[in-house]
Amino acid sequence: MSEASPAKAYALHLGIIALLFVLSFVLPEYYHGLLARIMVLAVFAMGYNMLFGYVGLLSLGHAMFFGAGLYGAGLAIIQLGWGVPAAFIAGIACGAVLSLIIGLLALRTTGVAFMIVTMMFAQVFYLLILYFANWTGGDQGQVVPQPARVLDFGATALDLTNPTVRYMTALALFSFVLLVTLAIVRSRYGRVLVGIRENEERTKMLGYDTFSNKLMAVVVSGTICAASGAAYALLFGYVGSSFASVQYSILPLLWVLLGGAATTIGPLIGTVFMYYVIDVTSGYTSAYLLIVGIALILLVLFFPKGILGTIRQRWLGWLP
Amino acid sequence: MHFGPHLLLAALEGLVTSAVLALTALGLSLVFGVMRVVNVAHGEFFMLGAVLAWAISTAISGHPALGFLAALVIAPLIVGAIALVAERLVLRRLNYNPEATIVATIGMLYIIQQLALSFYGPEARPVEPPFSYRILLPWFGYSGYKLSIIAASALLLTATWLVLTRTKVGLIMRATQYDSETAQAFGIAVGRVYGGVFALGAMLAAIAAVLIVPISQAHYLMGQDPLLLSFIVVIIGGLGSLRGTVVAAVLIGLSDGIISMFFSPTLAKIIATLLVAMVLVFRPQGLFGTASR
Amino acid sequence: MTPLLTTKDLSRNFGGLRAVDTVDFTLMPGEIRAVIGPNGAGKTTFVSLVSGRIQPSSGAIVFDGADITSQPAYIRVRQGIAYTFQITSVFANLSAYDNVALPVQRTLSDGRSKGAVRAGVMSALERTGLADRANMPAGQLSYGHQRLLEVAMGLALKPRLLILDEPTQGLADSEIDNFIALVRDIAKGATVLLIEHNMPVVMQLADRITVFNAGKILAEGTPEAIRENAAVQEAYLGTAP
Amino acid sequence: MDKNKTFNLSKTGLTRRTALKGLAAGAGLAMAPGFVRYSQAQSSAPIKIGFQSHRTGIGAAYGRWYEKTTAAAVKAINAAGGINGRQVEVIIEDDGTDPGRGAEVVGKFATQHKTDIVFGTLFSHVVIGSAPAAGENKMPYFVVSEGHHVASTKLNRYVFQPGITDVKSQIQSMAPWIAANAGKKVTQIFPDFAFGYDHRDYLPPALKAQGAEVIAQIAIPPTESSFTKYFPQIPAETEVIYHVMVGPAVLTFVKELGEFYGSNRPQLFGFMDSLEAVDINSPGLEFLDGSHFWEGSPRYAQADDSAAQKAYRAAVGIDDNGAAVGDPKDVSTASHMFGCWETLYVVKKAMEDAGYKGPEDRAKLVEATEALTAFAEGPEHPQGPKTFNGKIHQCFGIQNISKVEGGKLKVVHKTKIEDGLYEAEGDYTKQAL
Repeated sequence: MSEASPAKAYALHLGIIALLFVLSFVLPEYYHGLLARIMVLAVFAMGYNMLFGYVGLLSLGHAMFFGAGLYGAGLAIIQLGWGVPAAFIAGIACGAVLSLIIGLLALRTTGVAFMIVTMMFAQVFYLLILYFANWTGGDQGQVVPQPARVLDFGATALDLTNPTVRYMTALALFSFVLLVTLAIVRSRYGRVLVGIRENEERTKMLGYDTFSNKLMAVVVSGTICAASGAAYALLFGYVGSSFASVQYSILPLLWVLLGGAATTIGPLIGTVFMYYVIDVTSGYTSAYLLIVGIALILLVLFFPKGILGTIRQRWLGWLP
Repeated sequence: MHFGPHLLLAALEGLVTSAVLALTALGLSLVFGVMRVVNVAHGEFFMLGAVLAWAISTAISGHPALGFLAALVIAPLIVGAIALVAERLVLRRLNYNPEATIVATIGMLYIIQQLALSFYGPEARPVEPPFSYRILLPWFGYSGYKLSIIAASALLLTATWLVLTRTKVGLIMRATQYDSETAQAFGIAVGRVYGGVFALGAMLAAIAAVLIVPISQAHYLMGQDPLLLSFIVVIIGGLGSLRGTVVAAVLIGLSDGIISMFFSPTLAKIIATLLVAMVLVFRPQGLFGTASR
Repeated sequence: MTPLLTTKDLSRNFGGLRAVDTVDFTLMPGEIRAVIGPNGAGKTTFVSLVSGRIQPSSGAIVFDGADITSQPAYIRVRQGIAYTFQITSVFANLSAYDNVALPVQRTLSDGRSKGAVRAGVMSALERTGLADRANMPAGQLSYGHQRLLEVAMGLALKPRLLILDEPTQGLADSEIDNFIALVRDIAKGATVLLIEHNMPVVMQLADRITVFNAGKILAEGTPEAIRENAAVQEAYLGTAP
Repeated sequence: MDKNKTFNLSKTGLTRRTALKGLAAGAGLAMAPGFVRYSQAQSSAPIKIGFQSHRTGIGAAYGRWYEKTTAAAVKAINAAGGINGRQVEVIIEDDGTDPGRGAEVVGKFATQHKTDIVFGTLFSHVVIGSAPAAGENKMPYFVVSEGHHVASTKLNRYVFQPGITDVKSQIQSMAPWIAANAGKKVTQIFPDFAFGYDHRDYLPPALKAQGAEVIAQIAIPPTESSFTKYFPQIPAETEVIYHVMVGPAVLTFVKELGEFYGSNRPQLFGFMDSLEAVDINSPGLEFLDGSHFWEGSPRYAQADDSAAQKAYRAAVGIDDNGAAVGDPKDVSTASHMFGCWETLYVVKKAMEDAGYKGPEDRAKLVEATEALTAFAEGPEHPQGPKTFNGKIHQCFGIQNISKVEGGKLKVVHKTKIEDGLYEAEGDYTKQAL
């Protein structure tokens, strides 16, 4: 947050983007596909981190924002026959509107009540998906047809089901959100958010309308999560209610805490780490959740601020 | 069926739900109120209680009541011991930091769930009720055992209330809840209180599970719904308010059943959830609690 | 000259206790006004009402000719009422720089350039003597420095009315001298409302003194007049002359 | 089997291959003793079948029995010389009964394990969630789910269900018997999600065609763990309660229905999905005595069982009561798991028809499967004869209606294949490969 070393921070972030770009050409096929998925979900985690890490608001309902993007984009194609760009924008718009409404209501509460209220709104969202099953496909979900998942530019067409195109699209979204996050965090607005997290009363007494600022953060966070959901629907071709279930509200929290809350790169690291642990351990035993559980506890015992948070605390204080 | 009997049935069902919910939520509320720990694994202690009840009652032959009573005593003790160990090994080392304990209890959730799957299996298994008396009403039949759950829960809640308000243990717990630093200064071993509270919270969940398992079956994924509902009850009822917890549990148990008389069930759940959420939004301190700190 | 701040019949109840009781108060621009009184007299409640941290039970507050009674705190801050907390309330995990940057960036009208923030922050830090500690986390500053940081944050708001709630509490004598100079400096550009227990500080700084007792204004006047006031001596100093 | 990802029963029983996860599957293969020689000679390398299994999550009770049946079928196939002279190797990945993970697992099979096909998924949402990944990877995906999703032609050309009849057909074929034997006024109770909607949508027209009617439909939310409060919605004039509940709460459902009605109850007709892996003699289920159930393949051994059925039961290891041999408490999912056995034999047949050599022949395998039309009853299809519609990738077989009698299920009626046929809703063969 300090004014020092902006160049270092930008260099690091561009370096990570460059690394991910290069990885596209060297990774074995399976990890290539997996990383595309991880980047999309890391965007979800970054959106979550915006609110949880920087404003200190712990939501247990972010699955609804991811779901809003997922269904907004997916149903625009399946039910309305829209094209990919319009569907993507529809998904993001759904997330923005939903997060504005939820923000207006839920921000009247704080602390644990905020957790519970967001969880309950997400539950309502989930049940609505089931209730309107004729439209949404309910719990079984629906496939976004493969022929519809093509970005048509007239002369050339980008097939989102092609692994390379998919990877690069995911990378583009990830890079955009990463840089936007970095810019927000380093901006004056980012400083206000941190002020609210650290001491809301004091921030108010410095002349800030903390409610509006928090509302803005909820909308930014919800919109980023919706972008992730919309991209998921378009890139992976499935919309289903399990992505709006409470499990998908807990996952981004977990990824962010693992990687390091209030770090820009932590969400990516946490998501990669969690995926890697599950992927590797599930190869050895069907009881991999046991190992995941133990890993979580060890991590929180020995890296209480998450992987990157602990690194920042001990070694690299300039990390954004 | 006519409206009156239908309402009666919905109310009875709601009360059974409330009875179990009140016990489970009380456990969560104690842990949350005294330790400020959001115990995400609370539902898994509930599940463990049910699974152990199955194991104990199948191990004991003879009249089903024998196995059930044994389960009612032994299962909560085992669950309490497990919770105590978890508290000593993990939560205490985290200094009860709110965020760290959330991750840690999510970890516990995974561990307990996976162990249950590995050693107990994925099947839903029934436990025989200690007695099966069917009460015949003019309009429908009703399980006598279910009514006894309401009574047992009321008894246990009263006992807990007496312990909390009339004994030294209760005083110590309340003092710790009110201000742990001052309590420490007055010579209360806060660490031991925390360990005890965490174990007690888990035991209450386990007792609730043993009571419900003869009508609902033990299954390794059964912990999630009680967890979510308990959270809601605790917040609606207000932190650390036993009376609030009980009233909120009854309110939520009854509303669910009664609203479902008028709407399609999923719509009823949507409406009930929205209603509770709105209560929280416009009365964030809960219905009975003082403003949360 | 119109008063900068007036309160009319201002009251605030806490349960059965009337912490501030029908207070009529007037503050002229450019003044350094000290508010004194025994503990529990309602001083902090009074300034909290003025700053908007708590809402009055009844009565009105007028700032620079406009009724601000129903305005939220952050609007009042924007209109020029700055409040420094009695209990040190800096952002402990942020650097001193960021602590001051928060108020600076809000008052900047020109907007975008980072240079403007930096200049504003460093100027406030320099005035309070904290410039060389800009990058330290505020929580690691000494207590006296944290009090100064509070003042720097208040200064950075470019207030027309700066409310200082017991600013010298816990400061060493040497620090107090610097502090008095600082407040005099501030008073060149702003009106200062000072709650203070340290009587020498009050006597040196205040143009006028308002004495609170049991939620009401007991007396008001120049330092000399207050020093001579028998009622004050009895209520506050506890002794007859 | 639990600790092993792969098994190759014909060679050394269970081959332990824990040290896998080389970056390339070939490297992993080379590390495992006993596999080295295969990497030299393509022709004798095993055919690799990726088994997408519900080992954890809500489907875990089914996953275990699906694995057992699959292991038995693979053992039998390998003992008889394998497919095209090559042994069959099964690689298992857990999908957590989650559609997101399901899609990842299909990707893993395609790009890391490089399996020839993916097989074995049960839960519909996992099938639908995984289908895009199968289509994009051009990976033939043989599911054993009984959902109507494949036949709806909403998935893609690589998804098949050749081993088990879909639920739409099952429901339709129940209607004549219900109308003729159980009653004309039917109340349906079903879960308020997609699985229940198939019953909600397909039963009323089928009953109407038989001169009966559905007089009430009661949808119960999936999260419900107690049901009594819904029972007053059952109209008093109901002659038959048609119930299909799934998930762990189903025992509660039956018990509460029993407490509600006592001995004075309407006829009951249910789908065995409710009680798969559940002992019919569990406490509280006495109430079901005399009621009827749909069964895919009978759980209990029947007096007129064919030799093929007997051999199948012995191979899978279930006793006359449909429980694991040696553990009477471990009740199987008999109504569905036969589909794994039969699907593998369909795969075998299609691979042999296609002259399948390796992943480059996957398109030929798809076409060869689509060309199949019927499967005769026999050791390969012990549940009974089936027809196969290559346009909608779905098979149609006979169904059983069984009565609960003295703590056992006795088959009282077998439907005809024609009872369950319906108009095709589309044509996969028109899609590009």
